[in-house]
Amino acid sequence: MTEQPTGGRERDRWGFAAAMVVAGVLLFSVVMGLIVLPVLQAPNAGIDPWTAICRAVGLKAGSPAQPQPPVSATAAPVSQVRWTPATLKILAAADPRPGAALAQAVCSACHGEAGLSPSTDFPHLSGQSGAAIYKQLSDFRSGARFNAQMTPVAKKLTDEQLAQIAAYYGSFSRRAAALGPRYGIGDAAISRLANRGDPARALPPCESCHARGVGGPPEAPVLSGQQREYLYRQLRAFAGGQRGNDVYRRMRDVSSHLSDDEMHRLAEFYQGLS
Amino acid sequence: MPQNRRLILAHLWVAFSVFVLAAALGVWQMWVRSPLAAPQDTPARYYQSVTGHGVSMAYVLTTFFIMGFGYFTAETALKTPLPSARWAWAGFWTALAGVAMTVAAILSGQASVLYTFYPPMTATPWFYVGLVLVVVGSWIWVAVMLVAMARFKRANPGAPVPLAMYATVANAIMWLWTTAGVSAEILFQILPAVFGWTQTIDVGLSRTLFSWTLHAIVYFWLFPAYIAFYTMAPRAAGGRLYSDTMGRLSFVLFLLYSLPVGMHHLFMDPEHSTGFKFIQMSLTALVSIPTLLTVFTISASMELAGRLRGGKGLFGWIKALPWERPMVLATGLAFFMLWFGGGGGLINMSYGMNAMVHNTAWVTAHFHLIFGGTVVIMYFAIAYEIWPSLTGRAPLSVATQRLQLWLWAIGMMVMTLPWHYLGLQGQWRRVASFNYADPRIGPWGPLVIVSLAGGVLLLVSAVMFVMNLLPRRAQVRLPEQGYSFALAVHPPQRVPAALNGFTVWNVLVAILMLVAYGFPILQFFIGNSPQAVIHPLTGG
Amino acid sequence: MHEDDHDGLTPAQIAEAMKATPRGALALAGITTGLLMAAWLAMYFLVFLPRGSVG
Amino acid sequence: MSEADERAIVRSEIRWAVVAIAAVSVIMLAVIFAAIAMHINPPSNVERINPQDLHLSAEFTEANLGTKVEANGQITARIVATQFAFVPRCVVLPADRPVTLRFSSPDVIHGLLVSGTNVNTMVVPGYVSQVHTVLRKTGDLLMPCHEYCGLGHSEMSGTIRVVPSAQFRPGPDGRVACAAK
Repeated sequence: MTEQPTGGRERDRWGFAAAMVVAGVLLFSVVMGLIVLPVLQAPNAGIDPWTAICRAVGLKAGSPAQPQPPVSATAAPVSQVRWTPATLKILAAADPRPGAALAQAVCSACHGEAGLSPSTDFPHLSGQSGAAIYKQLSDFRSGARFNAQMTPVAKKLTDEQLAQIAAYYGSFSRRAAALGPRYGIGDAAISRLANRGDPARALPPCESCHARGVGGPPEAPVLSGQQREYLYRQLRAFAGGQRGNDVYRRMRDVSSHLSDDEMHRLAEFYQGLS
Repeated sequence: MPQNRRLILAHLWVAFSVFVLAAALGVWQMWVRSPLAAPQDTPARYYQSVTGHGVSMAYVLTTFFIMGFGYFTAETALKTPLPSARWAWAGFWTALAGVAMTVAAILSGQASVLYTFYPPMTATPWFYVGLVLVVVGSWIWVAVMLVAMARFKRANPGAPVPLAMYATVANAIMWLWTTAGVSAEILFQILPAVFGWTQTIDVGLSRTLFSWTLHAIVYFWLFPAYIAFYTMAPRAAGGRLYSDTMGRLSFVLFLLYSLPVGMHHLFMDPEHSTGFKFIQMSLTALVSIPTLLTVFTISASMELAGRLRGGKGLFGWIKALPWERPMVLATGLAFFMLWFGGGGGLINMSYGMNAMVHNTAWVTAHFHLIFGGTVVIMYFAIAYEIWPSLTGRAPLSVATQRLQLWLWAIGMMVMTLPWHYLGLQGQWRRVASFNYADPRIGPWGPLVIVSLAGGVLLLVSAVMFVMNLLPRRAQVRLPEQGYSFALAVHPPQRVPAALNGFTVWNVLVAILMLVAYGFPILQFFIGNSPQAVIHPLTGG
Repeated sequence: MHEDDHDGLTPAQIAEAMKATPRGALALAGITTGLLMAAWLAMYFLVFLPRGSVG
Repeated sequence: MSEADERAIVRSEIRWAVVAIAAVSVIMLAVIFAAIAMHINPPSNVERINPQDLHLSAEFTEANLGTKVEANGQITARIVATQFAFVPRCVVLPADRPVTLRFSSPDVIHGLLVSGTNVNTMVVPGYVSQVHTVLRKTGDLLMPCHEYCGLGHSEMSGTIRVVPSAQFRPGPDGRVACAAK
């Protein structure tokens, strides 16, 4: 026990041996992975060895063993709205006070005081997510969505004004209770569809996008407490192709898998949900 | 006899209470996935539960057990009290506060992002801050372990650090390296986003940083099991450790090769090139070497024990082993499950072959066998083994301990064998409900129910484990006793300095990490690395 | 070495038991590792390669 | 204990280490063989694309998704993985011909496998994931999303419809779509 520790010489010996083994292993891995494999795989991709090595390192796109497909495409997008940090900052920084004045002047005639619409022709806006309102107003403005009343209104507004209106309606924390008659309460099958979806039709739960804080697409509107007539009309419009500003067909696909009866009952379910 | 018994027990009880709750969640999750109707089976509840199960098992059970066991090892192997019990308690309370925050975040439904986070989905800040505190608490443990070893070496110049302590410190050092990746991800990417300072996350970078942590963390969990194989099982079997040097070498190899390999979790990812995936694959292949060395060294130690007990012939020693002792039984069962889990791992790590199984139930089976099988069954055995010296009371009868261990191993096999098969059939992961009406999926139903039955056995075993440890009224107090680790056939008088410290190995780890992760991380800082907008999953 | 660490085994006992060790361990570890390799190769040739090339 | 005993122990350990290294080498050789002879790599495209603009990009715009036979004869399927569906939900591909699948995500991390094949990749926002393969079995193959992408993850599933090569008939624009069933 009192023996001196093996000295520097032995440490050197162990360290040297270990370093040699590690260096050998690293050399083999690097040479094989970055040089030998890509050079041998290059002929199958129809590329020169140098390009193959660049692909194996990650400096060029593509597999060292396979040809890259050509990209020749131009197609029109369905919505011009982009969720970029710039857009999100405009939304986050928007002042609801000028938004309130604008809403009073432009929106409240149809959408009601504080965004509670008196008519079944127009949706409630109170408590709606700001991103959802911004997205729809932008789409009305760009023509991605058309409505005889909304399109001209939206065309007159600047990006900042859209954001202010969105901020104003978004500032109501919840939709006011007692919006009118409640339907759809206790409809177990529809509640199941809304909360659990239907794997047989690859239908995700409505709630996985349309509730607050569920991590879904930023533009997904909050549905609870919305007018059933409005909800039903939108589902029909998505299914029938009259409305198509949903990015990547999310709602066109979902609504095409719903029966007319389910659309009615879902709309009633969501009106009744507060 | 360890001095800070309350400290050690506090750690172990946090670990074990969380463990039983997490086991119950696991059973419910399998019930939801099965064709049988389960209560509360909405996706929101399911992913909340998966998050709770993963966080509890992977972060709480392990970290607290390893800290508690580390303190035990330091005090019993070095035969001195901890350098600072006050710091150790500070680490405990820090980590416990972290657990409380994280659990509250998960219970509130504002953190259903699973234990691997998946940015750009984000949870409430409390979730991440809580986890950071758990890690900070564990760093205090690391410091205490390092100081304890340094003091021992200063007080005993030239003496070998006892193997159990050498291994514990190897794990502590590896843990420091390990946590660098996830800490960078949370501190520089996720927290700025969840506090609203940034709106986007570089997902490629976050996945790469998490992969830095993701493999080595498994070895962090595994170390106590290997410490038990080398320093507890041979003595429990009535023999000695075949080779002390091989033990040291194996632990050093784990330190070296469990780190530069995490990218094998990203084989199917588009943000890394074939070349660096190959490099990390060939380094991953080397991780199997210390495990294969351990298989041999522990077999030889057991053979020695069997022969000392009169076992003859090529395999007669196996029968002669005292299988009635929980530590010996657990060691045998752990190696049995390691065969399946490690075999699955060899397939997962095989480069393009990973495509056959990636993100299928096969992988779930693999890591449940390694973690739930090999690792946790040894946690059980360690607890049974050290309980008398911690509490002055023996656990409930040896027969119930054996029953509990058998139930665990059988439950684990019944649960994971169907998962392996279903994974090859394409059953994918992280799913709350399958469409069993689909003729391509329908035949999976019965097998899912079989694995659910395995899960029920596991839950029964988990409850039995805690019952075995609970204090009982009519219990005989044992005389105060210390704990003795296994001796080696040749107890080392001196060991090479390289195997008595970690300087050389840290330098080599740094070199390996530089080659394996240098460019793969650097590439996200070249040009415009794409940023994804965050998707807050913070509840309504 | 501390007194209480002694496991009661004598050098003579150990030397006797070490005569046959580690032949059994070599056999056991060899068989299990051999089976492991056989299982890996079976998965490689019977499942992985038939599923076709990827990259 | 004699020095000789200790040497015997070391000798046996070294002998075993040789066996272990040989076993691991067999695996390495098999993997290298598959890479050289069958061009099997993990899908590793390292091709960046801005996820915030994906629906405005030329390639991954809604109208450009699905299967297309390119001018040079390469068959490429472009698929977007988004919360909580693949677009398009069904993709037609011919059996026994080299095909390339290209995926991208505008939102969060997704992943996919095609059951019974080695087609498997993560779809990470910011990158185009690309898989080259030859499909052998005909029929409707499951293509589920295998990475947690939000609360609708379980219902995110698509179909790869593999048809015999003779029945794979692209339209004048080179496109092929799933017929309604």
